[in-house]
Amino acid sequence: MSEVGTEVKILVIDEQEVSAHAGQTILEVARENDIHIPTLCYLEGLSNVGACRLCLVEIKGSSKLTPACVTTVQEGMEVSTNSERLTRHRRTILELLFAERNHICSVCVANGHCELQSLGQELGLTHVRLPYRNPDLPVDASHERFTADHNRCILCTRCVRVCAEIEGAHVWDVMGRGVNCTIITDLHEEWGKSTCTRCGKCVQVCPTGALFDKSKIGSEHPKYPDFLPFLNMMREAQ
Amino acid sequence: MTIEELDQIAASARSEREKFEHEINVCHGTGCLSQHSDRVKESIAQALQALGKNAYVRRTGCMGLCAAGPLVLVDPEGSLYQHVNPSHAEKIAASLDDKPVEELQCNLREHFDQQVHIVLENSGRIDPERVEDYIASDGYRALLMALNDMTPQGVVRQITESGLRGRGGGGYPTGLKWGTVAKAKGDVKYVICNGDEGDPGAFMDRSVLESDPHRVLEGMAIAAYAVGASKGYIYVRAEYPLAVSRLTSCLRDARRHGLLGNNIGNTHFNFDVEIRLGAGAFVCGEETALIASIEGRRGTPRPRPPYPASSGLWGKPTLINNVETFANIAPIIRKGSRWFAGIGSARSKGTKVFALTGKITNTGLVEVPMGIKLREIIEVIGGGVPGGHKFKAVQTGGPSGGCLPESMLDIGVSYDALQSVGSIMGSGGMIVMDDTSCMVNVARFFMEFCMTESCGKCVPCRAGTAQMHTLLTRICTGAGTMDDLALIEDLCSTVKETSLCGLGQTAPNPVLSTLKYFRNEYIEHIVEKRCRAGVCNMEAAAEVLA
Amino acid sequence: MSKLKLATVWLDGCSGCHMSFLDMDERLLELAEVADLVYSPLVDAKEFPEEVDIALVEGAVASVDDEKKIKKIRDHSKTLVAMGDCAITGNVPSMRNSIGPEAILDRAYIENVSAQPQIPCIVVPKLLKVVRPIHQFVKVDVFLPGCPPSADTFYTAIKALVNGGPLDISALTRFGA
Amino acid sequence: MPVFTLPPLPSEDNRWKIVNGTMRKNGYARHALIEALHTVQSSFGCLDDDAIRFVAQSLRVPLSQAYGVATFYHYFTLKPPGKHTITICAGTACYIKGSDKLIAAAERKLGIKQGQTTADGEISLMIARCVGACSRAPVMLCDGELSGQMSAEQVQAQLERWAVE
Repeated sequence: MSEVGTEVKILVIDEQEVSAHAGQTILEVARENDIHIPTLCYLEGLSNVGACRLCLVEIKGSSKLTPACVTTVQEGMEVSTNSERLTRHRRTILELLFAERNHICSVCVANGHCELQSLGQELGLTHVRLPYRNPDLPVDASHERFTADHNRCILCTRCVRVCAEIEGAHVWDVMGRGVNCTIITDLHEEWGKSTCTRCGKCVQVCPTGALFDKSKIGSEHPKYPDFLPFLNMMREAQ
Repeated sequence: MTIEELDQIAASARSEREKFEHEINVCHGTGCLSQHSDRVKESIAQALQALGKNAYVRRTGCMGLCAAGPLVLVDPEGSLYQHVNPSHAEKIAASLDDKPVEELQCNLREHFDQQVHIVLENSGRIDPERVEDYIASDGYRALLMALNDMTPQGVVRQITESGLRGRGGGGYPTGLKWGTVAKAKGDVKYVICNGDEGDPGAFMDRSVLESDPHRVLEGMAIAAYAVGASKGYIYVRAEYPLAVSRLTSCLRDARRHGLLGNNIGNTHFNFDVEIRLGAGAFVCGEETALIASIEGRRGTPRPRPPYPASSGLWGKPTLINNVETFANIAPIIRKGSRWFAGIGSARSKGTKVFALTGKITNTGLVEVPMGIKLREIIEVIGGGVPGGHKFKAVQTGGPSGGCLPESMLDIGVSYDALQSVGSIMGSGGMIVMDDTSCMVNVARFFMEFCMTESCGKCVPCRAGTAQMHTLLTRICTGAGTMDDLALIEDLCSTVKETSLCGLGQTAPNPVLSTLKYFRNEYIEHIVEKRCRAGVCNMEAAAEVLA
Repeated sequence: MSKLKLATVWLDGCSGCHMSFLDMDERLLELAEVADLVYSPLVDAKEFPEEVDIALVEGAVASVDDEKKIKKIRDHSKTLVAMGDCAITGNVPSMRNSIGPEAILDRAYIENVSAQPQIPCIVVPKLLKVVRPIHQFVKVDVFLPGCPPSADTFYTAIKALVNGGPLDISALTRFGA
Repeated sequence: MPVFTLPPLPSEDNRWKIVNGTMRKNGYARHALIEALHTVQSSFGCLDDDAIRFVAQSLRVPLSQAYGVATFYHYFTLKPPGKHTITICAGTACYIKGSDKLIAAAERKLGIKQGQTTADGEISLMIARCVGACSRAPVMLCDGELSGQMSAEQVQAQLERWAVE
């Protein structure tokens, strides 16, 4: 969440004039005005890492693309959230994600509730041109309530952030580098033997079927990450 | 320490020297040390003693012409000896007061004549670990001048007017950066020296840190005074143990002489420096990743803004410059911004140090004025391609740079010119390739580097570099198609435009530049299944398809 | 006007897409008015015809035989439609990719077999090292994702193909649908 | 509130005192993590779970974060190195001068891949991403000592010297 000031800024998003408070991000203002910008690593209530690059937008006067989730609004800014160029890049990024690990929608518990899958449909992705990488990845079912299937992880680090920032346990983190990055619990130990508090927040914020509840079967696993702003609000109130 | 005291140290160091009729400088740079120049020094010292010669033997930093090492320079005669081994010691000792040793003489006038040494002015001339040597070469004078006679704003102005641009690769105007940090609000500020020279094929920073470490510390201290910082970090690769040990000893000496620490130069200015070791991550050359690493975290970059100048190390305003940039500071303060701006080209001032390597006769370190033609560096200073082979390309800027063909050799070396032809200045690696190099394979080599060095945070760089590497490997093994080539070009565009940091944004450059200048080699691999350099094994396709 | 020649092909898949195709039910009659089914697991033709207007291909390319077939189909078809996730992504058949064919064959024909365990090698085509979608081998004109694509998807898509009208596939279906 | 106490040293081994010294010098601040890991590696040769746990707990760094750092930096190794280590540089200058042939020769001679250690624990074969001695390319480091302008034959000869020791 960004620190919101009282000063009011006027800017243009997709040819629509909108007002915003100083300190708000482009993404926040766009959402307030029902302008849709695709995101994956962003989640309201968590810190922003700007890692998935799907929320890149064009700003008039700059040839560079700008991540909407971490860019604060400026007076008179002219933002374009949709263009042929943006769609092309967003599709390629989704292709990269689909090809990176083993995403088999038909057998996934999140089928129909998956943010990666929905974005693929939303952006008109009907196939992946890139060669699939087919990495050999483990499934950690050691936890009594949850499973981590690394084949479906997109390394958005929402689980890492929710565990560190909201639950305060910091059980999850990322190990390795580049394509070999993996989310881990503690010293790369089994989830079931880790210092996990069993709160389940990581499962709720996971955008795909990488972290899931063992009690869910078939493709009956909707996720409910909307508790985060509420938690933050209640904490501030105390 | 006052200027007078500094003068005294310099004077006594000089009079100490004058007791000797000769000085024999033995290069102790990494290249020469790997050929046991330390033993050469010992043997010469013994030989001198045996012959009763009145000469001072000094270990120095890098003399530059590594190809001819171990190097020995005899002053005041100015005789430079090459390929010296301990058995030559007696001859060299005996030659003093007589004719130089003919068979050892290195007569590469054209190699040295075209160079202008600012950053390397002391390299190979002083003992890097003797602060007295540095002081005798006007060392720390600039710092005391700045502290006593200039305001911080004045220092910033002088650096701005000199036209100095960051030598780490980006070429951001140094004075502008300093001004931003100086103006940033905050009572605690930091100065960081980026010595994480991860660019393969580059060793300028290593050489400067090993040959003249005090110069870098002085530059940092001046910067700290200018921006209002009292604490500095120097981030050095753990792979450079010699640089680390020399820096450690120099830090101790500088503190002992009151040139670091509290009340430097009897003023109210306090500044001290700590060394932080890198741990093998190219991405830590990116400033926000470097900061994360100093903070003890994974070296992953974060989106900018906020820039380190306003929110850097531990959220405080932080100035980050590269080793070579800091090494330029003291001479600019001493000799003035006009002098510096008089060297170089219109928008790139001063000199640039290049690590000249690959298929070139005179491998080593060279410092040339900006604007010099690539051809001059390669053919005159570098002595051209050896072994009767034909020049094919020169690579500048490392994994972020590009490969330039023969037809581009007449451009002048400057930030803008190199960028306009699809490469970059980079930190100063300059690798020459001849007809035995396959340009597709070279592109694949760099992509492999970027893939393994990608931090993994943002999707396009993490997965995009891996995909490009797969596709390039297909082409290098005879399994590539024209569709693959189109995909590579598509990925180049996305990775370049959407990656979070400089590593990803520039990772496609070696592919784009080889596609621009050597596209026919790609086509040959795909259509004719032929590698003209004979590097690629075109029958390996089956393995890769798996 | 003569009728369009339609073919359906079954590579490495579960035939679910064909089932879903048949789920068009009475709408199949509508299709039959404009097209003849000239080759399909559902009809008797043994050889892929010289010229086909629309070929719907189910399944991924998993064996040398699949590879040969898809190349032939491409050569003899005006419009090639990748039908369902196996043809488009590799889907379930591709789940063996990180394991490799040897280990899979071992498990199926040696480890879990009590009587005469042996890996079949006569008549059975050799498996490729990895299962790949068909567009990794040949040019595909239309992609209809889904596991399987619904009968409605088939109906809308084929109608558009036959009539040459606009076709917004993402409005109809998605991976795993 | 429980007061934070430092964990006990993992064993009697005096090297833990050196590690602890590095952390104490840095006031047990979290940012000393990489410095502490450097000390562990220079004292013990590698970072094992016990060491990472000890350092993490001493500095109050989450375990997963410490592990993430230890695996991010390629200079750190989690596996104990062999008695001898041969490191072949695969930087650009060395690559242009044929370091791939040196690597292949070493792999052939030792029967292992880069990054591995021979089964008898004698020799580790490592690849460096440029050691900054490009003017002497191709270069190798044998137990840290640098030699330049190497040939495949010289690499094999060095390995043979170690073998007969």
